[in-house]
Amino acid sequence: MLDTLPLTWIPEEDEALRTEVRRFLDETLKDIPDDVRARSWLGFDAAFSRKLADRGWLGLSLPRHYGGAEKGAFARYVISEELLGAGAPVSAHWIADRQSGPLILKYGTEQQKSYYLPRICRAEAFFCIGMSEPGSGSDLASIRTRAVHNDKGWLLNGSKIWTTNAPRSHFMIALVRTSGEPADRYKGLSQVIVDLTLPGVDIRPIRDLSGDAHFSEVFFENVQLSPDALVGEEGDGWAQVNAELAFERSGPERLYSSMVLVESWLRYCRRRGEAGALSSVTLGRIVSSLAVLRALSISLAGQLARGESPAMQATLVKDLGTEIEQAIPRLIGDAVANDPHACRDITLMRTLAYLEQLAPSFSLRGGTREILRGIIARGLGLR
Amino acid sequence: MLDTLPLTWIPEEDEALRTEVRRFLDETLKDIPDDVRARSWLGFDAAFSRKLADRGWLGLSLPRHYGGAEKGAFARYVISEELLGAGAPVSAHWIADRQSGPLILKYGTEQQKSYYLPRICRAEAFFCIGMSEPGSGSDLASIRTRAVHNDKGWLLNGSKIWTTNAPRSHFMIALVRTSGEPADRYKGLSQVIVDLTLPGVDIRPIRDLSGDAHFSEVFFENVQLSPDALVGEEGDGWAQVNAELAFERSGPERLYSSMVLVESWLRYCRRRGEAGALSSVTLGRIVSSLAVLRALSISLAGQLARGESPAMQATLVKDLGTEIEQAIPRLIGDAVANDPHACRDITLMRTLAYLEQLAPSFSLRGGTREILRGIIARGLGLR
Amino acid sequence: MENLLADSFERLLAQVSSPAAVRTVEEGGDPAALWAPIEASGFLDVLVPEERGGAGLGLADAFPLFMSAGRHALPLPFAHTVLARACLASAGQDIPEGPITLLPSDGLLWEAATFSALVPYGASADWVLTTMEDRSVLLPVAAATREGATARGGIRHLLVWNALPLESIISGPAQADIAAVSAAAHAALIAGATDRVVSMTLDYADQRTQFGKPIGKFQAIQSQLAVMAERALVARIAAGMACQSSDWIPQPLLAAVGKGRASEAAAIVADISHAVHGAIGITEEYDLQLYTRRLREWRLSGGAEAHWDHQVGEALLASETSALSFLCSALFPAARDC
Amino acid sequence: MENLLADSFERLLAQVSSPAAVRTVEEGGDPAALWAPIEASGFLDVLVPEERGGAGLGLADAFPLFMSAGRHALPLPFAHTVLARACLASAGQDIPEGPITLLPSDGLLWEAATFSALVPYGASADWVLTTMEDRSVLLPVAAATREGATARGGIRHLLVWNALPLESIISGPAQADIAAVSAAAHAALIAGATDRVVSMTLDYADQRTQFGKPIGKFQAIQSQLAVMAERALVARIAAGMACQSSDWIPQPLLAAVGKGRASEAAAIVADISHAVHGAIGITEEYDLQLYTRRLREWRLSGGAEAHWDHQVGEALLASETSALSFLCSALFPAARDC
Repeated sequence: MLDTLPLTWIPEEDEALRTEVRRFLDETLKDIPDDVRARSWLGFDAAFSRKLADRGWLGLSLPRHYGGAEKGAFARYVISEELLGAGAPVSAHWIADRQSGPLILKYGTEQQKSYYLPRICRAEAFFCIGMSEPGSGSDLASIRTRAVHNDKGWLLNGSKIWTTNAPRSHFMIALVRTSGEPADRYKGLSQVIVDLTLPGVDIRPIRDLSGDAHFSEVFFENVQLSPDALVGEEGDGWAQVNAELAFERSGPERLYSSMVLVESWLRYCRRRGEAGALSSVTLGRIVSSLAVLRALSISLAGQLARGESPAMQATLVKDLGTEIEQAIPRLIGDAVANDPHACRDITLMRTLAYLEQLAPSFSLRGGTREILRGIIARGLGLR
Repeated sequence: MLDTLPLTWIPEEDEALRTEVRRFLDETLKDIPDDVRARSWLGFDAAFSRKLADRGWLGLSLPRHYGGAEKGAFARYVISEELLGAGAPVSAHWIADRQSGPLILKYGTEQQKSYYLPRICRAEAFFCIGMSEPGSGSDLASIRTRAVHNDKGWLLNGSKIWTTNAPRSHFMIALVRTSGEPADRYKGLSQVIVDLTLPGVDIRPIRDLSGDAHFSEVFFENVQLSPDALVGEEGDGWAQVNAELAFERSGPERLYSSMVLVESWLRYCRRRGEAGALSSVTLGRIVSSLAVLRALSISLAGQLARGESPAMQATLVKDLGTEIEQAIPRLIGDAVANDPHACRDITLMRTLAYLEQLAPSFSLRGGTREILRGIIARGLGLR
Repeated sequence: MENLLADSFERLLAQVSSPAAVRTVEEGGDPAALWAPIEASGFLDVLVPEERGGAGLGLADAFPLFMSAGRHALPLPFAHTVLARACLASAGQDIPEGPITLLPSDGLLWEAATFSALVPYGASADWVLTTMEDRSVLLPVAAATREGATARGGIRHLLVWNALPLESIISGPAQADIAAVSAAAHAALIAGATDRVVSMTLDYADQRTQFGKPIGKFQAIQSQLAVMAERALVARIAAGMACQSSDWIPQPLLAAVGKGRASEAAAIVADISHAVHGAIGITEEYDLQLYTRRLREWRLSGGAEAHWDHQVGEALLASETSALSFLCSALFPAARDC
Repeated sequence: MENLLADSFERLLAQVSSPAAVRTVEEGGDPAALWAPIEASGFLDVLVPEERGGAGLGLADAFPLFMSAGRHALPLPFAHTVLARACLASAGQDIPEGPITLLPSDGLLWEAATFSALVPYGASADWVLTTMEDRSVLLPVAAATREGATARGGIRHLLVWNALPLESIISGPAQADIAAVSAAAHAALIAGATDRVVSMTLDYADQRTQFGKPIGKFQAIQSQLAVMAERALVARIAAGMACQSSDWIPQPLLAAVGKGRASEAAAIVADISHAVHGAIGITEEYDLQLYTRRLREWRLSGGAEAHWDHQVGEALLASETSALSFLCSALFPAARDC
């Protein structure tokens, strides 16, 4: 198990992107306070996404004739790190760029590719993902939303919940039942692209505890999809989704959710001059943990780029990543409160409070920790 | 659930015992180094136990006519705290004093009481407990050792493992099957007193990783027990054992397993003069945690003394106690190694290393953590 | 009698500090409607001596009331006001109307010609009781500018006074270590909120079905729920120790133990409750977040676990007793009749 | 080529550093029998330049060998000797026979007219390589009194020299920060031992039956095993980063990350392995304790997690870069060809 994750280096030409991206972000984001930046990949800014597209930083790995840059996986890795580390508002294009684009490239028809991919690269097509349903939670096999084949294509009925960015996205890629019954579990599930402007689609935002409305519940009532709404093979939806999950579980998204807070607190410590032993230890623990996970994540990115499927290792990294992402607000809170009346940095305090509140959600994306540990146990040969 | 644990105070007359016991221990143990004291309730010293008996400190709660002092539960609590805190070698009499004596008083016949109890009070009868069997582990219902009723009493065959102090004890109270089959689970189990000098008893010590041989495997081959070997009712063994467990799980034994190390390290920090923030925080965390658990443990002792059965709360306290007992060597190790080359206190280092090695065993006594958490979950109404 | 008192206050808060009322105040609504019935109830004077018109009870009697305030996520400084009024009464001073919050002396920073402080309940208090140079001082919040120092719904604010109104200075000596008093109050609030969060989470685990059975039947969830219940128990007892005093002033070391352990429990209980609840728990409309948000805020208020553990550790190092002896004397409340 | 090398050393240790051989040395037996085949194998000179008769490899190549030493709980300072020989060779000095251990300069205390040090492998080393006033110094263990500084079976000893033999002073400048060198070695040893402990524990969980099924089927045990595997992975990668150098000297900050994270993992992996094993795991005759005991000792040797995390935190505070930039440059090894 452990032998399969060699240290991997980001190629120099991709690494070289970093300076340029950093300069762009320093300039573009300079007026955004940390407590807003802390939203990062929940932050929606279509204009910002278009600026990235203008610079050729979306759809990097897609072929040139679809508008991409035909770069390797590490170019996107570098850009993602810089975007997330800076807390850039990336959520408009994030799913399209990271998941939907590659999915369509891999499984889509030529028609789907030439329609969607250029739009994704130009930040004109934003995507959301429809997985969970009311009552399904982690148990995706219990999906009840159904697309029935008819003479005009597919007739969609049902609903999805916890969909990020639905009201501001153009398309949803939904995992739905195209055959069989919930009792058939994972058999009979397929992925379909839903144009969210179609009649019968009703989107109701869900406010989260921080007051934002990133989530939605999306209802489908006799939504008529065209025949080419289906992505990939009918009935292969579960396998396709799982192939995506390995990417989702090990990318830089799984390390940097609390990074804006780390930076904010680091600047505060430097301004104070004398951080104290507890703060130094805490800071060292956080960045050491992140350094190791980053090395793991880069190694996995290399394996994925070579077409390997390190699903178990990706799951280990995701579980470890969630642990440190969730621990960071707790640890920094304890360190800041160690000198309970010293801090007058309202922005730091707000960033801290926001991430304390939001941190529980970090273990919702990509599977709860129980689900992940079950996968790991299987990977270890235990069931 | 939480309303049932009021703060409870140890009565003044019992608290008053503390000074006397402490003076006795200061004098008696003064030449024993910390790394030996760290064994505490694994430390065997029959002469020491007899000294305690001479002072009337064994069988404190037993009736006077059996040699006891007829004191309340808190007298024993105070003495136990002082013995464990000082790392006194109490294991010779410990089980007889804490478990076997009260058990015989509660369930025994008059004949059993007048035979065993005075001997326990005089430190002349040491007891061990036979529970686990090879292969049974936490699953006590799978017990196979069997006592068959015959015309001379009970014929015992089978074996017990992980028995503490068997070679140096006079008697074992064993949980054995007197009727039914392992498939009957807890039905048909009984407690019997086994005179360990009887023919057919074979004791093989098991060395532990620290080199001590506290554990044994005990084999019974056609051991003929007298009719009055049975304690309590035939078939009630499981219920009787569980009543004992509430005591075992919440006593001071569940807080102070690492206490000698805390004291040793505290003295080291004082000698060094400047402990450093990390050490102060660690020390405060340890004693704060212990202070709260001690309050809980005293509250439970009060409830048990009043005849209540706070089994679930006792389990919560045991699980919390194990957590801090096991955390202490880890925390102190990190704190001592923070200044990695400063410590020349060999005794402290040996005490630390001994407890690091032994700490895993703290969650073996009284049920593994998984077993305990299952009990807690049931207590919370979850199964 | 304490039970009658506690039950009666619990009933009052169940009625007035409803989730809807809490949300109103959190969103900037006028807290007066919520404060009025509390002020009218007379509970604010439980610790004020009888000769000054109060109930003359001790902190231990007020503990269950403070827990109720936590259990209902009351966004107003009830516990703080009760303690402030006791403090003012014992200094022989007049007691103003309105909610009063507490601030330790080192909480007020003089910098760039202004006084500033991060104040718990800064969002809803009318007054801040603090000490300056050994004098009790009551600062009017109305004279300060205020700015939220937490995320949405937080009640800790940064208050900045450009000048301190001289008439606010109380001419009496400081009565107690406000840091310890405030720590005891926060510990009790945390104990109350963890109690609520635990029961919400147990209910949810029983009702929510996944993979064909209630999630509370899964061993991994049960293990987490057990840890949560353990920590809630620790918070409860630790807070009870902090508030174990026959007058209104807690024993400072016990307040340190209480706030340290309750703070640690607050984070653990909040984290587990959300892990068990999943996505529903972080929605605005579900009530869990009202209590977990407060838990996190109270954890940090006036110092979290490292701060208070440090105090306890330093006290033990400075003492000349063994750790066991320290446990048995310094870290256990004096007998109940004291 | 590294794999050939590593496989060959792994086979050698599997043969000579058997549990029985480890026990013999731990119980005070002569380590010479165990050392001889290792010395004869030539592996001690993998980092010595070719012109001095060594293999001229880099630390990254030696990393799997160090892991093997950990995996087999080798009670002799193999990794330390390899590094010490590289150090002596690079200073142009003679290399003595026998096992050499490493001691950072601040490890040697001058007090009451003696030099003393807590020395890893003090039980089995012939020499201690340290630095004094910027000079490399090789101290003969035979000239010291020694006393075990751990519990039974421990190999860290307190060595006390009443006088230092002058002939031991090497006339060359110090070659590297021995604290960092030693930290990298210990991190690799921990990675090797955690690897062994994880596989023993997984095997046990598969074989041991309770309540009618293998304990590895229980969700609570699976969760623990997952955490154990995660931490072992962290130790492995962290140690690999610490040893990622083309010469024999690790990058100090990466050595700090490696030792800090490996130390944290050591305690967690050891604790979980014992929790899963239950009583059998703490018996003398079961081999698990050979590895977990070493894990605990290596964790503390030269500083555990707090010590090294502190170094990393201070370095970041002292730098002028963002945390992300620090992660991408200072906390990642230079490209493989460096």
